[in-house]
Amino acid sequence: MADLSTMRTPAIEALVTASPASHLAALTALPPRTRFSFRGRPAAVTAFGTVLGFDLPQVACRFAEDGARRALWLGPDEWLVTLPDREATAFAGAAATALAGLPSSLVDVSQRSLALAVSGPMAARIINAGCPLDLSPDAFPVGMCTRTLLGKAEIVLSRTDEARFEIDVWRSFADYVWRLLEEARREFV
Amino acid sequence: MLIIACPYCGPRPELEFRYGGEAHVARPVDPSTLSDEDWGAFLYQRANPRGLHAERWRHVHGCGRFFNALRDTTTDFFAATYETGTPRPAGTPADGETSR
Amino acid sequence: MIIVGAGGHGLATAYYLATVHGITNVAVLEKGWLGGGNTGRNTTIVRSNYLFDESAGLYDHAVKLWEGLSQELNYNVMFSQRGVLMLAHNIHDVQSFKRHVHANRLNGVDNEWLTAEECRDFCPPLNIDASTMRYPVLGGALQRRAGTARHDAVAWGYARGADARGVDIIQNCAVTGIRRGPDGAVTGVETSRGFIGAKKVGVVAAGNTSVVMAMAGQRMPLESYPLQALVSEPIKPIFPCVVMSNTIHAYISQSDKGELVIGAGTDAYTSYTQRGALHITTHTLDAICELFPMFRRMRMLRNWGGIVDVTPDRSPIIAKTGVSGLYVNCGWGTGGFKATPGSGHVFAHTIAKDEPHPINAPFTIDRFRDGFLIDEAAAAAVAH
Amino acid sequence: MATDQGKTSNMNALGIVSDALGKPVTEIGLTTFRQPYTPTTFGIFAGHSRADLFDPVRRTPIHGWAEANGAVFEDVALWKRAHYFPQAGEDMHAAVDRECLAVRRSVGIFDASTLGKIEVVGPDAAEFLNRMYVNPWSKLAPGRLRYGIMLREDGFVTDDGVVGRMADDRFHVTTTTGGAPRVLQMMEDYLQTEWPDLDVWLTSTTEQWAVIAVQGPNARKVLEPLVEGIDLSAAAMPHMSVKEGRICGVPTRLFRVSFTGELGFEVNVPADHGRAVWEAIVAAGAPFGITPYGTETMHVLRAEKGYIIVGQETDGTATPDDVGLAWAVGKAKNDFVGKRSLARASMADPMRKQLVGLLTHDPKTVLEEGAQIVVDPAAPVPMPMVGHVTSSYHSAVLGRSIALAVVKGGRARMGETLHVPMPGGTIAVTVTDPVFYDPKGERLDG
Repeated sequence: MADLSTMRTPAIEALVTASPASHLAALTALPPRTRFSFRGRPAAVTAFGTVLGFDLPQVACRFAEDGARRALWLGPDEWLVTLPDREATAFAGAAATALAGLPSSLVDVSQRSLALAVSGPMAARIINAGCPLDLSPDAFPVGMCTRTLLGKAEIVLSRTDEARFEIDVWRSFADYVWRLLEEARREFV
Repeated sequence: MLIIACPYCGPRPELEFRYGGEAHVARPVDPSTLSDEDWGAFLYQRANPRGLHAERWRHVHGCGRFFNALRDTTTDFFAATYETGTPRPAGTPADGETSR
Repeated sequence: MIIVGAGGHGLATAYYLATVHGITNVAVLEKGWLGGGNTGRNTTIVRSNYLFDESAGLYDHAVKLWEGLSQELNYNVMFSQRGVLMLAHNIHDVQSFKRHVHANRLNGVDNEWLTAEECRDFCPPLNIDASTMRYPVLGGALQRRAGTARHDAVAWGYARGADARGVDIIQNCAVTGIRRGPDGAVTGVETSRGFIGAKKVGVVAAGNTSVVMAMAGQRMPLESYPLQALVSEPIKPIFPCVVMSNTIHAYISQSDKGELVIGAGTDAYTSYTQRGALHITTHTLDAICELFPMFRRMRMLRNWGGIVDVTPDRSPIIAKTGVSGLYVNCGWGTGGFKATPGSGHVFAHTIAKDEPHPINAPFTIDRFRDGFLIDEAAAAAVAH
Repeated sequence: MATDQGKTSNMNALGIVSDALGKPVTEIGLTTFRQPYTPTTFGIFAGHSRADLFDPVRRTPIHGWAEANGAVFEDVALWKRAHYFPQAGEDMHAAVDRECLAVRRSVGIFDASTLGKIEVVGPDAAEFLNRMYVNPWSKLAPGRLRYGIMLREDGFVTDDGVVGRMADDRFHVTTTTGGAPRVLQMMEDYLQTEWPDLDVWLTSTTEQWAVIAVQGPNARKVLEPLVEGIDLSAAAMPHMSVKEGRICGVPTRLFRVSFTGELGFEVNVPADHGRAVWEAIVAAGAPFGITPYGTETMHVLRAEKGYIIVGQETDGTATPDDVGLAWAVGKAKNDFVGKRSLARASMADPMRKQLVGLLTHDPKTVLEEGAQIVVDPAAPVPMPMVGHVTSSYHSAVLGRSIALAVVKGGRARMGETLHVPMPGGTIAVTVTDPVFYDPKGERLDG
């Protein structure tokens, strides 16, 4: 029997392949990563930070990161934690041990969504074609993250750099989000 | 479009929220003890005031939290937003009063 | 007797009190101007192809009255039976609409199933090219006797008729209180222009019902929402009927002035502002452009809002209340205009006889205590 | 009202009114003006919202395979679902007959990825589900599944689905395809606003998992060679159980569950692996003639078994008892959402509509879904109606038509002849039990 565990079919491969380049507003698909949704009472939050290697951010709509691990504040008791796939198994095991007996919820949602990046001087303008938030650096600084809407799809939007945003979108909405961003990008390619 | 101040995330466009109806309508602890009259009132009767209204919203496309708001239904002006489970802010006018 | 609210339903009630029951000592009180509320703000669709027996009975009673109304009032209400076509976009829609068609046929209400091509033939601007559409048209339900009427003419026609028989219509007269005697029964109303005594008060105040009923200490199973509508610039006749699509939220006809008349949705929150947000109208224009791409370059000339009071089962209340002498006609949600003559007719009966007409007997307040709902909303996913 | 919607023209009117009333303009007040203040084309409003951008088109991880294999799709909420897989020369009915018989005689494969999924985790998970569903959950052992029914507070069925207990504090909840967002919203509402003291959290996992249903007497034989660490035998893995392990090297939550009445499994694998695992199962099933089937066949197979579909047999006015599910209601539970409403006067009405089966006297006649049912077809219009047809199909395995219906006092009418008046003539039907095929459920074990 063949081992298919390395055979993955991404949701929007054809769209990514056909996408035109643009230095004003580049659109790229980011490689797979492991994602956990973490929820819990304060004691569990502290314990989870120990496993993660840094404290979960307590400021609303901010992410914290260390190396390749990132934790996004999505709600007052909700974080989205991302890390490289190669660390996933060990991390899940360590978290389970640390959280034993502490009221909390850790759910693997690695393949629920996929990540895109929009970068370049026109990045905010492209995202604003479908997103109602004020994306000026004052209102949406580097290090900010939040669930919001892009057109008729829900996304998690993060600003990783002055001119670079990441979008985490549920798998079946990725096609729509990609097409909408391409539509907005047309004048810059 | 309304701009609504989520108690956790700050001001956001109405599109990110879902309205949740009148606030402070607590589900009875033991519904089986209620008369049909009282249960019907719990299910269906609403204040629906003209003026200040205590109501629920959920920041569904944001932090996901339910919270309460005081909004004037004659102007759509929000007098306050506050966390679920906390009482109506002290010093605010009653239902149906005007907010300003 | 006092009728609170000089909209179509209130004026019709007064008219039928006078003509059917010979009661002319009636004052119709209106806080604004005659027909200035939802009557003057709605998209004027008339149809009766509702699912449940109770609803079909009520709305078809209205359609039958509509058919003779211009003659009865000797005033042209411009009732035009141009047909209302409701589009199906998925298999669930098809099943639901066919359930309506079959129930309507056995209830004596006309409603027929059309294929997508037949829909396009009935309404040539309709796009049925599945390759260009997110939600193709799979067919539709057509009620040919349904159509439109001229909203303000309806109010004026009933007002003239009632006035000619001695009914007093008092505008700019807001009700500020409902006075009750020691036995709890109604004795009259306080208004912005003074007290008026009456043994019977009928509240027909649409979006403001909760506020008026609260004056008599009555909490209602109602919430009031803004409902928006818009019109285009006027153009020559191009749109021969009414088209509704509940699934993608389109609602369109063409007025005799030539404007495309488009109904948008309700805002999500309760409000008395008659305002509403732009994304609600945008959403319906998305759908209009999808179904009728030729209208993409039409311009929106005006948009506006009304306040609709909505019951939990989206069916109206036409009933006696817990207060002796107090009657209420409310909860028509987004679809009250179509019922105007029937509503007024059975409400007049209810007030005059102190008991419901057989047609409105199921439309009680008590149904929300006992659970005998008339749930058109559940059955159709949405009611209009 | 001018073409600026009163925004600027209002000023002239205010001046005139000010003169007439002898009051300054600032005391007159404004009319309500609305944007836009110049006539604007519909196309400007619609913007990008056309065709595929009008609404997101949600596709499953297996969509590409279905497309390549000739599937015809239907819209279900935002999803595209494979409706049936016609082969050369087949119309829908021929394709569905073939797909149905393949499942009944050997094995079929079905993409159930659109089912809503919610991971309910925390020490109070079972207590939370006790309150949300009519069913009891405390005694459900880890590794077992139960069919759950959820009511609205008004007592009417709003959703259903199979729930698996993965651990003491972890449940894998499934919902209907269209109901997923509604159910999660309703659960969050109760959890956050009524019972914030409960230690339990909800996470949508709808898109984390691709779900591959393998159904039919040969289902076990197809899957057995592909799994590691999972004993699929009837003794180790009875009907309504779940095990974790690997299939083709991919981690899986493997459900033994059946919506067809046959021996069946639902293979949950992380979404990106869905297509490859699907193709591996199809290859492994080739010797058994494994047949891909769509939603239409799924509907027929479950109707043969009398299983309801929420939204088809129910319409927001049906209680669990109305649709024959009173057995699922936890009798010992003091409360759950909707329980109190079931005690209202209307719920005791013996003439409530109840789920029944209908057999047309002419076995070739297939009733139309939505058709109305009467006792006396000669009655004058308005003709009293006693119910309507909710589901109706040709059943290949039974060689005749079958239908489900809701009929007033239906369970007391078994054997009675009723009538379905159609424009072309009246169709006579006999009221039957809604389970048409394998009423003892013996086929669940293969």
